[in-house]
Amino acid sequence: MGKGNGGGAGTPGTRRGTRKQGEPVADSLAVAGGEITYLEAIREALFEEMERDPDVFCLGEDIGAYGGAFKVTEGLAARFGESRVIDTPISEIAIVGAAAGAAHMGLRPVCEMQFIDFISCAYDMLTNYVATARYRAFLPTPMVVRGPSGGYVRGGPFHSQNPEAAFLHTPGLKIVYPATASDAKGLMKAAIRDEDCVLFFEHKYLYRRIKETMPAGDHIVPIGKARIAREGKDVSIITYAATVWKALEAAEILEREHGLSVEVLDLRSLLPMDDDAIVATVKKTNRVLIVHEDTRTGGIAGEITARIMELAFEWLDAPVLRVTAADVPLPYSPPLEDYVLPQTADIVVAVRKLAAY
Amino acid sequence: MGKGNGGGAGTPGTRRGTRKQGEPVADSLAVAGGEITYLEAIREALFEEMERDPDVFCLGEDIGAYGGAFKVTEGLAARFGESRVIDTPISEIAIVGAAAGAAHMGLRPVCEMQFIDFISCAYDMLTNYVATARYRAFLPTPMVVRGPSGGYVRGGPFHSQNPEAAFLHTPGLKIVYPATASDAKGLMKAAIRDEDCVLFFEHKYLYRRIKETMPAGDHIVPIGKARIAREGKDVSIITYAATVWKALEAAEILEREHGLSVEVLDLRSLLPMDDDAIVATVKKTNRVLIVHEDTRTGGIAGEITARIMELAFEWLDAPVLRVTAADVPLPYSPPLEDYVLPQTADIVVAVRKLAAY
Amino acid sequence: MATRARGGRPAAAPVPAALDPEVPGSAAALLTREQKLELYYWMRLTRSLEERLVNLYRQTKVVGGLFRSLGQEADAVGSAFALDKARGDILSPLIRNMGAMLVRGAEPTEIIRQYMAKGDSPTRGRELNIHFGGPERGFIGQISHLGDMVPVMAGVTLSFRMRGQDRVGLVYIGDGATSTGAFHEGINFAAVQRCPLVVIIENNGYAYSTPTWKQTAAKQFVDKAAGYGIPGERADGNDVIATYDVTKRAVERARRGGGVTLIELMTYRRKGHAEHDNQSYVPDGEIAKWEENNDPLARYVRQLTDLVGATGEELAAIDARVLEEIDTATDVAEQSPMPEPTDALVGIYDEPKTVEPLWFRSGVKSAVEQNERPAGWGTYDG
Amino acid sequence: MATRARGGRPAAAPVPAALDPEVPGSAAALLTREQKLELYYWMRLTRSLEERLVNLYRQTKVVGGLFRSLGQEADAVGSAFALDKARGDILSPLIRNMGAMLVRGAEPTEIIRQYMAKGDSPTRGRELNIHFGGPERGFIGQISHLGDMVPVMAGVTLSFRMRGQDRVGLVYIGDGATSTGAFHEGINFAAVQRCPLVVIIENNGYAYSTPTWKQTAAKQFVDKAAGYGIPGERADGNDVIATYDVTKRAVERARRGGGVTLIELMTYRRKGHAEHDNQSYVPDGEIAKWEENNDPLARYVRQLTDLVGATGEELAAIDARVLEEIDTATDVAEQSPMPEPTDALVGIYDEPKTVEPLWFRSGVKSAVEQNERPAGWGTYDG
Ligand SMILES: Cc1ncc(C[n+]2csc(CCOP(=O)(O)OP(=O)(O)O)c2C)c(N)n1
Ligand SMILES: Cc1ncc(C[n+]2csc(CCOP(=O)(O)OP(=O)(O)O)c2C)c(N)n1
Ligand SMILES: [Mg+2]
Ligand SMILES: [Mg+2]
Repeated sequence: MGKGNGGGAGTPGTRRGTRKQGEPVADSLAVAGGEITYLEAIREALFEEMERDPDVFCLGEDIGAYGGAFKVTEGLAARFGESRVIDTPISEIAIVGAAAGAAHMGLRPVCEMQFIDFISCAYDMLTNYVATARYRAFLPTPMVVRGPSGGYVRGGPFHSQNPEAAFLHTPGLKIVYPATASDAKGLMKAAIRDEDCVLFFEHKYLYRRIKETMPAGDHIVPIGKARIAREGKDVSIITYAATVWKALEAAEILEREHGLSVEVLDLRSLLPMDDDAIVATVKKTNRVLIVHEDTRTGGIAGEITARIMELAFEWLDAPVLRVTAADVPLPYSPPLEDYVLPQTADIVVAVRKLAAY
Repeated sequence: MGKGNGGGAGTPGTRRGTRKQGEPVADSLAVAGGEITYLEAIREALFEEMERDPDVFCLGEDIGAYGGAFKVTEGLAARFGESRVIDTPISEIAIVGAAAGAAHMGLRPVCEMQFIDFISCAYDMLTNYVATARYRAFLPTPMVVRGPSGGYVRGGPFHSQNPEAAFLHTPGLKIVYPATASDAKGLMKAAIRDEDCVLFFEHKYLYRRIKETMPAGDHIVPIGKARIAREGKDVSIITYAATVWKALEAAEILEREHGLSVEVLDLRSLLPMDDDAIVATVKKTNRVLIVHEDTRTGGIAGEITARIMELAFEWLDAPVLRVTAADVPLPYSPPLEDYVLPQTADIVVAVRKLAAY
Repeated sequence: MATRARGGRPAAAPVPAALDPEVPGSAAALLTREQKLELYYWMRLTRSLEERLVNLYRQTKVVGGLFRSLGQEADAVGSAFALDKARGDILSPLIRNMGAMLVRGAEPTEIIRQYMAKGDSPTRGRELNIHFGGPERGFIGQISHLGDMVPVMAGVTLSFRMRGQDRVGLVYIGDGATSTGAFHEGINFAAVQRCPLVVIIENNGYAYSTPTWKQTAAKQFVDKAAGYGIPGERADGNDVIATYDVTKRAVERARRGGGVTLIELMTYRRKGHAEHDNQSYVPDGEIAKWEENNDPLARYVRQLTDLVGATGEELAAIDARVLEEIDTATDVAEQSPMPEPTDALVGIYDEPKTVEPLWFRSGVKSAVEQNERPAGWGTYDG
Repeated sequence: MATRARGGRPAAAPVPAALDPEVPGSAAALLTREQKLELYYWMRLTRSLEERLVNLYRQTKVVGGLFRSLGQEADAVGSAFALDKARGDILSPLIRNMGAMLVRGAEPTEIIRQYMAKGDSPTRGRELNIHFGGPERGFIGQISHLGDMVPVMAGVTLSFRMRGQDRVGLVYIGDGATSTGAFHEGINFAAVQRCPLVVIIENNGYAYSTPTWKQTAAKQFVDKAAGYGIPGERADGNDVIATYDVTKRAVERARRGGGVTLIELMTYRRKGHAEHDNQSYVPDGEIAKWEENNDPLARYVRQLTDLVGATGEELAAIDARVLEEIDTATDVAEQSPMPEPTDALVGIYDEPKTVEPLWFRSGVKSAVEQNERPAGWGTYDG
């Protein structure tokens, strides 16, 4: 897909993964210093954390010898043994529940949902059991639930979901959703070391499409801190995950074609949310567009808008606007999916409207 | 509880149910023309709809001979037989899934969740199967999922939930949450006749605490239309369910003690939401407080705020503020529950702040 | 429940008079020669249509993953054949039950269009592969979330019982999907309610890469029947006649008010979970063994020759007809248009019929027109 | 895993040397006279403490519903007694397993404080009735959502296996809760992983108002064992010795790497689901029959007299000790303070330790001080 097209998130670096399907993986740990993909960055974080801490283990469907549907856990079973990389039955309730039980006992489980869409099956266990354990029973439940999320991949209604809004109103959970390879690695390491349950959403469109050299050493990205993906002064775009790339693409177009200076704030963590960073960008540009891939109504843009209202109403020169998916189950066929999901051109339209307000 | 206290929603009419626990119910259909409770209004709607349409049936745990944990379905089995008022196993996934299958075949199932907290177990079935059926497969799925919701009853973290925010971002579902007995009846009848799946949340604090004479005839309240619970001109409170009564109580205090004229908009329907009514009240008072009982972060106030931003930003003389529960799992002990849930005094404080802005 | 007339295809099986659900062999014994040849036709159509889809997939004309039932055609076809179209029986297929859908009236054109994400596919491009259907057609489309169709079919068949209809439902579940909570709740609900439902566990040895011993510690899946208080039977799913027989007896039991039956059909998934899967996890020689000794089509050809004296010419003629039908279907499907983007906004609710387009949606048309080749975005799963 | 010393109470059971998990009676045969009297103590404590709670409930000092295990004391006590405190075994109780919690070290004071929503209750007023515990105490508190503790205990015992510990877990599940997806997924997961877990189905005839025949079509719940590939046993849950024996053998099997056992304990719920429930749905005479012929305490008194020659004085002394302990506990609990409102904001996450109070929260203190009597707000369920 060429740059500027609407079909997928605009991305720097490679368009495809580094490895063809079925090709063997020479070494699952990247050669030190080389560029690695978003997917490999997650794998590297898992490797490093399992190496560092014998209490870390993975469980999920087909994650052992097979390495998972997307091969995120490839090589882990070979390195750490199948008892630390457990192939489970198709039982999302049990995967999450068993992880919680093991976490109470001091282990640090990392659960894979084969697609994040299946986290819905464990909704009760996560929101009622896991999220409340510390509060109601003083039971620490340090665990991670991770999985491929998001659309732009022709996955249809059940392999493209963005579940963050469903968990945002559950105190006790944390939610991260990285947009870059180094954030993916650093947040995964932070999530595994966190003393509470972290939902770690991985954008599958980004898995093999972006590459980056990892920062040296024990690279940790703290949970709860946003990142300025691009500095600007006219309009702020607040976003996360794949649409960060669309926002950056739009920002380039807006600068080039319309002379607008756009700031892009990548939230990275959704719960807790970085209010300071949000307020700072509002105060800087006084105009805010929120972009997310999830459906509009009930999407997390609402919460961000409410916080801006409360914390920085006086600083707004224009209404906070939203570019989001339309309120429909995500359809599969490319023309339909492209129409429903937010595209770069939409962001351009919306930013121009805000700038002219 | 005396008026003005914080312990529960302020209510007109009776403070207690019309019937003591264990006392027999003389006739489950109210005497025509008399006042009936919120709970009886729901039961009356079920009676009338089952009488009218043989395709309507109920299913859930202990709803048959026993009449349900709160006795909402009391008398239905005796009148319509146990094959139309089905006692099910403890299987929320199956209750909702079987209802969907039956609905495809032209029946109109009404599912009871014994407490709405258990709807979380059917989260996958509702959001993935039911909500998408019409869109992805042209399968009509006319069904209702109803159950006792909400706090102020010392129910603890698992018998007090308000699940509306979890379902708000699921296109294909409808959500209603009535605050008065006549709305409860009218919305239940509308929900049963609706061609899509309606989540019908019943506030258990209101079950036996409010009474009203039902409008005569086939009383239907259309889904998607808000109701002005009190007219006012200085500040608008947008709310729904039990906190409507708290808002009304606060409005009285504000008028009496502070000379403020407060408008209270009872949303009644949360999905679809009545944008016209929201915009109208914003334009009228230019100051808005949103009140809900659910936790703050990710609660539905965010969505309402975003809509006001988009539709009526220019009309705002003050930021839209929120009075909500604190972001914690709802604790059980009275002092804790009272502290966490929004109280009348909080609304007074917030409205005064808005009025002075 | 009108039977959809299909030009050139054999008619639906007549309902045999006096089946005794308890006697193995009793149902199959009533099959006519014509019906036996028809079974061959459906199995051949299944296999050849999937082979055609593989070609289209390699040409990147398929959008997303491709799922094969190679080696499992007998189990899908034999079981679906046991339902009664005229009576309005309904089944709910899985990803490896294309054969069952064909038997019940799905058209090859529809399936190819669906796999190509065409605008005139049965879901108008909204859902993928064989996720389509409707009660009036005798099959209800699955969703991806495994297990969910079991409670749904419990409800479909509950409606049959509540209305006093003599219709029967059939739902398939994979060995892997028996581990889901939805399966458990659904089959238990149906058993208690004595719904006229047949539940078939297709034991094909794997769930994606996971062998059955990592899925359950049970010796056999049919051992689950007693825990639900329902009859259970196990049969050779690669023998189309045995599959038909065991299903038909369960169907008749259900029709007579005998409630739910659990059937375990033994078969084997010879291809990967989907086309991308290289089956690295399969022990050496296992696939070859099944291919050589236990191919359901090869076995059935031998049976047909022995049992009803089918000739090579007869079978070749069926093969030819199948290929011709598939060629036609491919041509038709390839010419089908992609969906109109704005159709995405239609039909989320009964009312309003259409969602308003979002205000910023101006520049999209051109974006849509510049799509990358769809196959490039295929996901790894169905 | 230090055993918590409890003044005046009998010490924990010593671990018998050579149990053969396959021989019924083998485990109980090793019980000492002292242990047999201890069993009586726990059952009596359970019953008397619940009776005290009924008094407090009638005085509206209990906040919310009250749940009884009248007639089920043997099943909770006998099974919990089969675990080994010194080794660090862990169980997860249900609402009717107060007896099991007492055996494992829960204090009457804690239970009364918890039922009264006191600030120094084990959950500091956050959770209700007997929803409390922690691994270090040998029992983990349940949540209301039925079935969820089965996967959780699968994980707890998975950790035992992964770390090569010889600890065992025990999880209870009601007849009704066997219908949940969580139960199914959890027991299957544990069975496949050969977790050292004992699963006890407490068949007390009802789930709220629902009799078992509306819950499952199975003849007996233990028939589910084969479907999970695990051993199953059924025993008389109103016979404390039989309950101990069957559980102890399963515990030893688990400890030796034999994986999960499913036990069905037959008992009967003599009171309603909770105190408010008038049991209108129970057939006439059913409760009386169980009360007269099958009261676990009365049965055990007879057994004790026959087996170990317990004297009336011995038992009366235990009864007196129990009442004294309960009196003391009640006095202590009644004097406990209610929680401080702002404690509600502490400990949702490890970091930050405390949530900020919401800005509008000024007038609440007084509202809280004017509370209506808490019992008035009781819900109908636990
Ligand atoms: C609830 C749920 N979890 C996970 C998946 C991902 N998934 C899709 S197919 C599959 C394997 C299914 O195996 P089986 O049930 O044996 O069916 P088969 O593919 O062998 O026909 C998995 C894990 C899913 N679709 N749904
Ligand atoms: C998932 C779920 N659904 C419904 C309920 C409501 N509920 C609480 S206890 C109960 C009955 C439980 O019966 P059973 O499992 O037999 O246990 P018993 O009360 O007989 O000990 C029900 C339906 C619940 N707690 N959780
Ligand atoms: Mg399989
Ligand atoms: Mg029970």
